[in-house]
Amino acid sequence: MAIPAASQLKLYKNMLLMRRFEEGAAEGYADGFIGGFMHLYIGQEAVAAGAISSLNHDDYVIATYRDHAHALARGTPPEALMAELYGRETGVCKGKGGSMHFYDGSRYFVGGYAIVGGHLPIATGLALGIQMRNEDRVVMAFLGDGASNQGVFHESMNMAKLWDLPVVFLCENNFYGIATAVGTSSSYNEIHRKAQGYGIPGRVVDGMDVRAVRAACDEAVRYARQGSGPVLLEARCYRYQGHSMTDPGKYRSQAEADLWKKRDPIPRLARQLLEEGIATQAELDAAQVEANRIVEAAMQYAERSPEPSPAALYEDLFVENTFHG
Amino acid sequence: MAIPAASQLKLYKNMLLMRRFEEGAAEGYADGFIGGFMHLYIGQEAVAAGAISSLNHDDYVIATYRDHAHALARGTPPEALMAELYGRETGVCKGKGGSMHFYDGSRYFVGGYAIVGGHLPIATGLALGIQMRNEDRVVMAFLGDGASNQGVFHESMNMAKLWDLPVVFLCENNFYGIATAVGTSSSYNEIHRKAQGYGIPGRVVDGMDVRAVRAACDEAVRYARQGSGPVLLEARCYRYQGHSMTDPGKYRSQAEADLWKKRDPIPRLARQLLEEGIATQAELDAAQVEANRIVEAAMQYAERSPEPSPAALYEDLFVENTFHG
Amino acid sequence: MAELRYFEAVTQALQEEMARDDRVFLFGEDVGLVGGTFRCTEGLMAEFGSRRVRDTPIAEAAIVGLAIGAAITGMRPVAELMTMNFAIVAMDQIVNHVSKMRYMFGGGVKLPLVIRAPAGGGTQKAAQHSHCIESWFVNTPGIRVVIPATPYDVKGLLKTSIRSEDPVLFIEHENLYSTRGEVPEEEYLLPFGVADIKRPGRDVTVVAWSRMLPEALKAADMLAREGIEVEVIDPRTLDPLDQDTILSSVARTHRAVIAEEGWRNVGVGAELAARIQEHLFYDLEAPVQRVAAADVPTPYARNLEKLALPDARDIADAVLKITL
Amino acid sequence: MAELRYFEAVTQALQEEMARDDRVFLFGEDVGLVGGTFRCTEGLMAEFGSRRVRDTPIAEAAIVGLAIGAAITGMRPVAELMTMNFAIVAMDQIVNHVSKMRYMFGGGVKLPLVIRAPAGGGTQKAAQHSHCIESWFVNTPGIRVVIPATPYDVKGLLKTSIRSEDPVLFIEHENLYSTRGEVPEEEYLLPFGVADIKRPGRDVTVVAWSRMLPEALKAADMLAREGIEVEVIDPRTLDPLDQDTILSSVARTHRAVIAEEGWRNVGVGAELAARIQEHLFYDLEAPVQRVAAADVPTPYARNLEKLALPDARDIADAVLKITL
Ligand SMILES: Cc1ncc(C[n+]2csc(CCOP(=O)(O)OP(=O)(O)O)c2C)c(N)n1
Ligand SMILES: Cc1ncc(C[n+]2csc(CCOP(=O)(O)OP(=O)(O)O)c2C)c(N)n1
Ligand SMILES: [Mg+2]
Ligand SMILES: [Mg+2]
Repeated sequence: MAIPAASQLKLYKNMLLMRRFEEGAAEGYADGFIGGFMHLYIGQEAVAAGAISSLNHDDYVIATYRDHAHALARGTPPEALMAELYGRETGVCKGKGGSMHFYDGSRYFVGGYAIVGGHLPIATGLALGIQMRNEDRVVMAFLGDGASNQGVFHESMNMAKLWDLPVVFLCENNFYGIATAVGTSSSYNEIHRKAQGYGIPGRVVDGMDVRAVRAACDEAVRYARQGSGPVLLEARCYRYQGHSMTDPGKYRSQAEADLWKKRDPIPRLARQLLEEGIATQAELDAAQVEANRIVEAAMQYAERSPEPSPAALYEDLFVENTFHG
Repeated sequence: MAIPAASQLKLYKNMLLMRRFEEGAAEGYADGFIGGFMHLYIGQEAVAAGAISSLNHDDYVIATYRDHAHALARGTPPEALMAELYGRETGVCKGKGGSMHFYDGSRYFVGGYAIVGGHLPIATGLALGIQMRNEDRVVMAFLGDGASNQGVFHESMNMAKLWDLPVVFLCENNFYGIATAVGTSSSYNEIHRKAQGYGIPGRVVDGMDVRAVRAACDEAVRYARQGSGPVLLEARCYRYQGHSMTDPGKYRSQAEADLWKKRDPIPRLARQLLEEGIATQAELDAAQVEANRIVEAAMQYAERSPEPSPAALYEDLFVENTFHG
Repeated sequence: MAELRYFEAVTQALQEEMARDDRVFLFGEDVGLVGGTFRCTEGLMAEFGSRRVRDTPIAEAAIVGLAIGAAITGMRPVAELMTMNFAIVAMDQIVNHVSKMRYMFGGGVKLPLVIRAPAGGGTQKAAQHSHCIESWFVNTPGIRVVIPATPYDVKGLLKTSIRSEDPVLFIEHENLYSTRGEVPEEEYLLPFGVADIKRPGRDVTVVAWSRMLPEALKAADMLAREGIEVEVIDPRTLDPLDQDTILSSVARTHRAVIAEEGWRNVGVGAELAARIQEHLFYDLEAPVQRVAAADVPTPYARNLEKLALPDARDIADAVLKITL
Repeated sequence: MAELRYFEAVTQALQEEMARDDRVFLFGEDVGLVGGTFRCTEGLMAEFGSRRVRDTPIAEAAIVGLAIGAAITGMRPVAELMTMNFAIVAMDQIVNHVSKMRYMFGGGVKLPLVIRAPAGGGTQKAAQHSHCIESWFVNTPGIRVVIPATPYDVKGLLKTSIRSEDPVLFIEHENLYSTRGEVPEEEYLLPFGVADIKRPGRDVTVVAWSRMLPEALKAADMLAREGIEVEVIDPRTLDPLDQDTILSSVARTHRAVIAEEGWRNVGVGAELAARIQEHLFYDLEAPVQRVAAADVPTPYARNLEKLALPDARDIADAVLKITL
């Protein structure tokens, strides 16, 4: 099933926004507006953009700490995300979450989580809830290659298949968990083949090609949505930056990085769009200008926004505080 | 490789001792000498007897709470085990462990553990220690079908293969985790095929046939010992009693139980030994008399043994108590 | 009033709430087909079907995660951990996820879920199967800790827990399941954060919960014979804690003993002792006493286990120490 | 004396013990190739090879289990948990296995292993990455809890931990790694269970550990200007706890403040307050004060995090409350 032209341009804009957003965030970090842990997604944009474009607006998306792009793909306003990074009251989590804990329930983006693998049982529970409510929804759960070695991944795969829950586990295999190469951490480099032990279909896809990701996810989502059970997808990709802002990333060779950068998903899609006459160079240029403008505005918005009030410290812990003795 | 005649008779005696020991323990429980949780192994004897007979005396064995037979197979004196069940000072753990926590370091039986799956990372660590010390040893780790769904099983399989550690994971698939049938808990009933996701060889064996178990374990142990890495064995078997002393076991049909009892490993081996002229009926009868005598003596020994002294309450917590402030 | 056993009070609360609200559903190891290891879910699968009463694999971390995810979709999950000992396997889900999500997401999510788990030792289940670790969860902000001791309190508090918009860790006790008590025929709910004075008295305040409540009441009987009138308070919920009822009792009696089954070192008793001396420094006639388990893993042998765990005699001794 | 940074003191201790005893080996996430997230294992893989300094998968439960198994075979494993937050994932291995095995096996096994993990917040790492949960492990009998605050203490105590026949949870602090302090050139070991009086004083005793030690010393400086002489005690090991040094200080000063970075509710401070009032009821001139984190998950926003976590100002305020 071909991807409609408008959708393809949207994918392009989406990836541009992701990249520009994170370039902006990196500046904000360098300027001291952003603190704590921040993990950039630059290089992997095709995965979040392609995968989330396969979903309906009310399907659930759940992600790791490397969650900026996923929230953007879901349509969360960049200014509310940037304000969150800046720790402001106007952030998506009122400044309480920060980079690793974006959340936008209104768009069924149910969070970024910082315990490697910890969100996978939650993904399974979302899918169970969907099944029990007889809803026409699926869950898309992102995880890293490193996360596939955590026990809860195994528990989640087992339960998801046992009950044929509508969840797509999308492993973003960027070949490293911090500095640890996938071959150093996983007995089986072919992560999608870990699905075999559960009777789940496992597929691999080029995570540097947004159209390939989209196609693979369309199929996986359809499978899950029709009640056939979970799917494990492995998208092979690469993060250009260090693991987090303090990581120089010396464990990877320049040659390796260069190879991957040649396959950068953004210019790649640009070439395709031009070649196939889906977009003009002017349109693509305008998209870049627009992305720059949006991020610039988001940063200004964030900077202008107030810090949380001190009273916020004790807010949002429980719904029902009246009980407190 | 055929099993020597003497070994076969020994296997027979071993299984008889296991069964009689647990019949005695059941009496001791009914009479109030034994308390807490006690899980009988009756019906599964071929697995522990066959598997452990494949090992050298200094290979490690690690087991679950259903651990009586495994300690007996290792050669731990029945009276010290019975005394442990009775909570006496002369027990293998000085009465502190009870049924679920047998331990006999001198025979490299490194314990019974009561957290389902919790011992599997320890098994992996034993194998890592062996590898680092360049020792000619293997680890045999027993687990249940239910345990194969715990996350630590997955973590252990991954690490064991990653480093090609000398460990045999022996899953005693008795088709139930308490009342939950394996099909209700595991997305893939073929437990040995869970090995696929790690690149580990997985094999299934008839756990009601001690010679088959022995043969499969001989091969698995050889493979692990020669440095080829872990193996996952699934021994299909059946426990005749309830999960623990308080479980009437109503979730299983009489017909199912009868079917399995027809394949009881003890009379089965007896028939084979007689048919093949490896033992005479008189020898087999004498073995039964001997098992009865040993267990009778063990129960008397346990009953006569003193309770731990009150001072023992604070003993055995640390090696170095001198530090205590 | 009907007399019910503690486990039957659990069943009734579950049954009524499932009948009332079809978003409520149960799952856990062996909760369905056989109705629970401690019979708490007996009959519920037959009544509500195997979708709403679901047997799970042995995978406690995932069980808790299931509850979180399902709660987000709008369900009201009640997860059973077969025993509290297995909460330790699921610690990350409980502490890093259940307890933190609402706050770290700026109030964006609510998690109306209940995790039920029976705690406790006393019947020789040995080191790995005898935990009373409520202290860790009271230490962790973001999850309610409910720990009832009587059938009446169990039923009323479990119904409230299921209707609560916030996550609740509902701690039962293995050795209370067969105890009996009066439970009204008509529906009732009990509020969180309201302690119950189980026995009034003027000489000394004993705070006790879960299996220590009957022990404290036994101790009070023993001491009454010696002319000492003990006031026994059960906080019933440790988060929220009804500090006021405890403090106003101690302000009257001037003496306090805290009794818990968990380990003494950094137990909940330490917190209560610390608070009482903070607030009532000038009212206290004697140091606050703590009665708790010996700081060793629970031994199997009957005599050692009895020495390790606190009982009525220990509570009475602690009272005597500060009243004579 | 050389001046070392805290993380360098860790490295030195590890290096010396590995050179001394070839049974000692290290493993954990990213400890090898890149020398640890906090640089604690830098250079060690190059010196000792990739067998003795091993990068592991992200699987904390198994990492702790590896240490147990390897210790049984006669090795002396030092496992690193990248941060203390991930000890929560490995809770079952630490609590149900490491801490209980020796006791439940009647002394049959010994587990000479060390689990190193940096704790703490203070740099906006938010709810899931800011834990100070030593209280749970102090509550759990069977594992030593060592929690040094200075390079000198780190080195001496880590060497002792590695040589200890018993399992040790060695808690470092993320925000102390870059702090500096004098460390002798010659070898030394520091004993467990011996608190250190970091600053003598006669007016009030402040007990503080880990990152609260420098805050307490700062508070003492501030208060000295107001004429209040604070005695600052660092217990350094919380199990075993040197209760005597603390009690004899308070017996002199008659006033005590406990400062910890963890949550207040059922923190280690509660235990210390409870013990002090138990032992020194008649010596105390004022209630024992506790300074601790607000009972909420740690918020990300800089201003809220600062409000949530205790600091020198909070300690000084608590001292003033009971000295004025
Ligand atoms: C349970 C747990 N252990 C360790 C960490 C520290 N940590 C954060 S990210 C990370 C690497 C994860 O790698 P991967 O799953 O491949 O995701 P990626 O960062 O490559 O997107 C580690 C070890 C953590 N956050 N949680
Ligand atoms: C982590 C954990 N969860 C639950 C239990 C309770 N429990 C004890 S045995 C058991 C069933 C285990 O089944 P299986 O692994 O098949 O072993 P089997 O008893 O059949 O030998 C369960 C659920 C436990 N001990 N530990
Ligand atoms: Mg990765
Ligand atoms: Mg089984």
